[in-house]
Amino acid sequence: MAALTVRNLHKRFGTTEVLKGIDLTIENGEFTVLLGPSGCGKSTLLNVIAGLEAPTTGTIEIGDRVVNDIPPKDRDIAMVFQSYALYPSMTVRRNITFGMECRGVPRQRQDEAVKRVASLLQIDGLLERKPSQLSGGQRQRVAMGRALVRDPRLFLFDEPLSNLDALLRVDMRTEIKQLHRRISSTIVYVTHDQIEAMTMASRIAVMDRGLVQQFAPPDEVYNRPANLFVARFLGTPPMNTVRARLATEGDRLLALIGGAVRLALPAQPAAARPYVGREVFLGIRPECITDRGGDVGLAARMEGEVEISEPTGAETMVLLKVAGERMRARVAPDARLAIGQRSTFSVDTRTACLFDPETERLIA
Amino acid sequence: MASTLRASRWLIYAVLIGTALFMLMPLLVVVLNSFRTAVEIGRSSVIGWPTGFAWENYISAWGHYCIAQRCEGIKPYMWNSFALVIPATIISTLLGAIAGYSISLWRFRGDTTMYAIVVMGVFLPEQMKLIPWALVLRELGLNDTITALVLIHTVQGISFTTLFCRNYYVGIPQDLIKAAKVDGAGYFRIFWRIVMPLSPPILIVTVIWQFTGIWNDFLMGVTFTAGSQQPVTAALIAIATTAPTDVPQYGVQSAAVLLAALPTLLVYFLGGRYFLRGLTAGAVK
Amino acid sequence: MVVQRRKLLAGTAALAAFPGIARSQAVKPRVTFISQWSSGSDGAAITGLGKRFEQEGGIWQHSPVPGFTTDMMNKLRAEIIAGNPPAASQLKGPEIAVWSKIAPTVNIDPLVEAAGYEKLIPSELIDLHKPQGHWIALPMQVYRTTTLFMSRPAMKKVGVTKAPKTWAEFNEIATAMKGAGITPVANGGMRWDDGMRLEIALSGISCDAYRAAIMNLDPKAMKGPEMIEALVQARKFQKWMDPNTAAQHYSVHLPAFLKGDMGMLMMGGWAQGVIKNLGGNLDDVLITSVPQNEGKPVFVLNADSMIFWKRKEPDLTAGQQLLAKLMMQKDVQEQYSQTTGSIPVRTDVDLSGSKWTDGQREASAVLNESFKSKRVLLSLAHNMAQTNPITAAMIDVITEYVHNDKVTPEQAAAQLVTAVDNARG
Amino acid sequence: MRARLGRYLPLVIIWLPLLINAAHVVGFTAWTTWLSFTPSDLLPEYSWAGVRSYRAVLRTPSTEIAYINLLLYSVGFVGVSTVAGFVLAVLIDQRIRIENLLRTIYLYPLAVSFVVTGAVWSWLFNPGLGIEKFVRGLGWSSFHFDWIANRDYALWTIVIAAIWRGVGFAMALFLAGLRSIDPDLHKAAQIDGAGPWRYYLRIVLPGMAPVAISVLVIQLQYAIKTFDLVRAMTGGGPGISTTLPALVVYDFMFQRAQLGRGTASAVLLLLSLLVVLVPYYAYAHWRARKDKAHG
Repeated sequence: MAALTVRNLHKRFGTTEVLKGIDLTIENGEFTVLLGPSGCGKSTLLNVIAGLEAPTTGTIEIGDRVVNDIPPKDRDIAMVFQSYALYPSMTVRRNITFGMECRGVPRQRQDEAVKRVASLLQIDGLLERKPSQLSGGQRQRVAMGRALVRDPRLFLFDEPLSNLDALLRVDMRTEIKQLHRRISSTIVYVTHDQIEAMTMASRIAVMDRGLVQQFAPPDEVYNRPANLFVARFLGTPPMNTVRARLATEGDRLLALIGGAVRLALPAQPAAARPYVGREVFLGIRPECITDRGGDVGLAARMEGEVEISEPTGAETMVLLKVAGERMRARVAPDARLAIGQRSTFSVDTRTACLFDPETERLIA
Repeated sequence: MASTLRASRWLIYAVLIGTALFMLMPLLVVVLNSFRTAVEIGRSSVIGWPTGFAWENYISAWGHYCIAQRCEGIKPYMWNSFALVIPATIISTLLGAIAGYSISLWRFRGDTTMYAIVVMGVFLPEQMKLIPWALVLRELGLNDTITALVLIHTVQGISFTTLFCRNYYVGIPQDLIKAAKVDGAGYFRIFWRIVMPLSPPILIVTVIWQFTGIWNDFLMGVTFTAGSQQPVTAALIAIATTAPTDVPQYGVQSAAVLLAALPTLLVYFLGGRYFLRGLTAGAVK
Repeated sequence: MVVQRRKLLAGTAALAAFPGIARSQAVKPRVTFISQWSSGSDGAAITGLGKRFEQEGGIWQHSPVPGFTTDMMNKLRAEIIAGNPPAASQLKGPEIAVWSKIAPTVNIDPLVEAAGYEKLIPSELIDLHKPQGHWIALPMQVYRTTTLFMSRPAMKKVGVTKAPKTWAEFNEIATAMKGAGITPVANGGMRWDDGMRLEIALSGISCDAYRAAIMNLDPKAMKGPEMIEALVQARKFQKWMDPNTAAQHYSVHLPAFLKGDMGMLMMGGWAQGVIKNLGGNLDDVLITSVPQNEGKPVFVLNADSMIFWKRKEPDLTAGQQLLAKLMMQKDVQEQYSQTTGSIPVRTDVDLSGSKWTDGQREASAVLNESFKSKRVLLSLAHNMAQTNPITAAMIDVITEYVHNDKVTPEQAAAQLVTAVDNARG
Repeated sequence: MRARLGRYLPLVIIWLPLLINAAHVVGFTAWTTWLSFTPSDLLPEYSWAGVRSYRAVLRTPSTEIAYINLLLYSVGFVGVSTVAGFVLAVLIDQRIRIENLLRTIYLYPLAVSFVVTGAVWSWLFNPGLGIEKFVRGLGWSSFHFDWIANRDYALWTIVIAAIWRGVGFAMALFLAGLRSIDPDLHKAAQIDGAGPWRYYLRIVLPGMAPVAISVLVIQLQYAIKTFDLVRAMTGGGPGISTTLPALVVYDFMFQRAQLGRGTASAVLLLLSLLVVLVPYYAYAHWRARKDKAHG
């Protein structure tokens, strides 16, 4: 049984349409991340799922019931907010029990629940404090605690980690992931942080301009982006997408960039055949372009001029100019590449993607 | 460098204290006069050090001075004012808080129009409303009662309290309200448990504002109450007005003014610290 | 309460003489009364009237309204709108006629007739109180606004022994006082004071001109030579007054006046009461009529009145009858006027007793004489001559003229005409 | 069904007081406007009289004086109290030791009724009773301060009293505005070498625009409604030199008992309020949209 089903959902604010027909089916126990740039509608979608906004058209089902007309409190959900939204006038304990208080849960059950959640999140010592006396990380835990204590069918997270500093964010990420594994709950998690999405999600819904662009497991989203948007959005730095001409050389498929560079592509998928002789977008991840020749199995070569070199320690990012197109490459930190230097790079084309220039969809 | 710094520091203090003295002047005059006799004031000026402490001005103003043929001073009128100010302040503040909360945090169809109309009420001149109120009170059968004044000040006060509370509540993060909704809290529970505990700064401002405004109202008080029911401003005016056939009583008048102003001054002195904080939140939006 | 029972019986017995009241024997007469509040002698006089009413067995429920006359009228209007008018309220002059149109009043003709009252009071006053041919209101007391108070110490300084008979003489004395370092005119600078000084000047120049210009609003008279002369005289007053007196009450100057630093005060008879309240000695003051160029006395009259509003309650109607009857009684009027320094409405009161002052006797004599020679005029500044809209419009012009030297007398006279036109419009 | 009830119950509860209030605003305003076209005098009368009352009001000299006075009074009172309020706020913001005391002193006039303060100021300005007499008593016998008795200056005494009452309020709003400025701005300005003058004029003042506009609007509507103060201080005198529109309304409505004209002048007063409010609402609307566009 699906935990959450969203069908043909539209949401309009006045004349602007924020959600333009969303369809999602999320299975029980799944950790779904809604990922997208700001303004893509991901937070609105979450609010509609929570019942904080009413959809213009379309249905939302949680479990097996349509919840369109059910107020948030009766949807069997819990939510964690970006600002944590801890009630400033209440202690941590009260913050956590407020929902139960609203539902009239007996005191004793409330206390037990608090104890359970507090030890789970290691906030036992903070229960009598006010939110203003907590650090950012502690507030985050309390906000989680408030959600956990409900033991809902569906958890909704609205960019919960974006107010934390980098170190803490990594820790919390791990914790949330562990938590998910332990309580095996269903989670819908909104973020604009790709690392969070990649590390935590069982499936990512990449959103842009009110539509789900791709809904798939992280590796698929990463390796087989459904369209140019996803390709250019995901990854730091994202996939290189350059205009190329498809040609055949025997049974081999070639991509020609600016006439000068010829890259051999691994196989010749049926889908690519109609595009032979036409211009397409060729997508290559930066890590597939290296300065070491030979040691990659199926490697094509190309010559490029180094424009910028950015060592980060573990690796060095290089901006190349290849036949008039700019491409990024991820090279070994010991590669000594001077600015302006022309050099030959090898390209692993096994994971290269082709996109239709008009529909921008993935061809192969 | 250090010396110019010190000089400018002195200058700042001089300006601030100079202004403070200007601000205090009327109060000082009233305080001093309240200890002087009418004869004394007539001989010199209203500005002057009392030659002796004429406490009788206070005793007279509080309990003996004849106002409207009742020689009980302003005391009974003070109680009338309290009986009117306290309910009117509380009710109008509460209703304004609820209205401001709804307008700012719930949104509903027509809320901006409604809000604009309500705020217009802040700007209506009082004189304009006198006769309409008389007609309304007739329909309600409330003429000559303190209830009538409570009603008038509550209805009129909602304009102001709604304005300030809305402006303040707009600053409350929407996420808090969402969180509470997910937690299962309804309209009133969110108001009482989440919004109210955040409200003291603005409530202090509205309470101070309403309290002083209603306490100092004269026009409505005199017109819609009678005799022993009148608020203290009516008594003050009675002491202060000089008909062609009367003699001004500066000393008693000063004492009465001070006594009648004590509640509002106290409210200001006690609440002043918070007043500043809430004021901008309420007024600037 | 117990004490008053016997008096109650006496009171109702007296009332039984009147038809229509006999039925109300069972109820205790009660009156609800709205007046402007006054801390001075006027207030005391009303209290005295109330005490008398209670002695006669009535219940006296008085709501004095603090503030200005307008505040009292707002109160009265609110009560009328609410359908709950007081049994009686203070109201004066032509406003009695105006207000009697907005709510039913009580016809007290039988009582007035029984008292033979109409023969005893000036006809100007009668008309004001029976606007539609019936008595609905009664005057409480009469003041003369044309009273001259002269400071005896100041007179001594300039060697004057007698009061001026004409404005020329007045101006002479004033000039002499000015020369001696005395402020000649001790009046205040409030609106009504400004207006009163013009009415004093005009009535002192020509009785007929006053009647034509102020009471009948004849445009020709309003621009006539007498009016111009009066305006010139009014500006002279202003020059002789304390230059700082604007918007001030005349009583501020009374101490200086009594000392002789100020010379002459043109004020209603009520100033006597105020001087007494201030602890002043009336022997220091010469009280007489203001100058009259025609050589014949004239009396500019200001009267406080009470109007009776229709009520159904038997106790209130009984109270109204009792109050009306009391107000016409000689002894009640005597007591009232002795308290305030005014003169009784009835012209048949003997003022020779020791409780009366020379000033009151003089004023009363002038009233009697003016009554006979038809030289009683109604005060403009005290809302006796015209309704409030017209009075206010005229005083606007006068007060501006008095304080603004740029306005010439001719311009002011012309402005008066347009103001009246506009106010009626 | 229950869900719907839950959603609409709050609406009912908040609408009720708001509706009553809105009805009083709209109803009273409409009623006043209607009466201004009737021949009402002592009591309302509901027959049509056209613009007769307006013509009469506009022909009355006190109307013209009142509006000229209002202009001078508004400029004087609002201008000075806003500027002085800002200066005081800046000075108080210099880490002054007795800040709390000063703030309370500047604010207390708000607590006292205009009727009372008007009376006290009229004593003080009264040459025979107040400052002039006092200074002369000190030995400076030629000292002159008789503005209140002089028809050309009397209005300014009212301006002074109004400033006395309003400056603390302006100061409070500005001070709170100053306190909400990011302290880093001050550091940045110091590093840029901006002195205190430049800092306040170039950086703080532009940031205070919303506060300044609130102050201006609040003070202006106070100015337009000013009534008690004048009534208690000068009664509109000397002559009618200090009358203001609200006094004219009161005068017609109650003193002269000409409701038609009184309501007509009240409508004029409301229109003059709109002159202030409409630009303000437009500005607020514009700012809200700008904020939304940026958020």
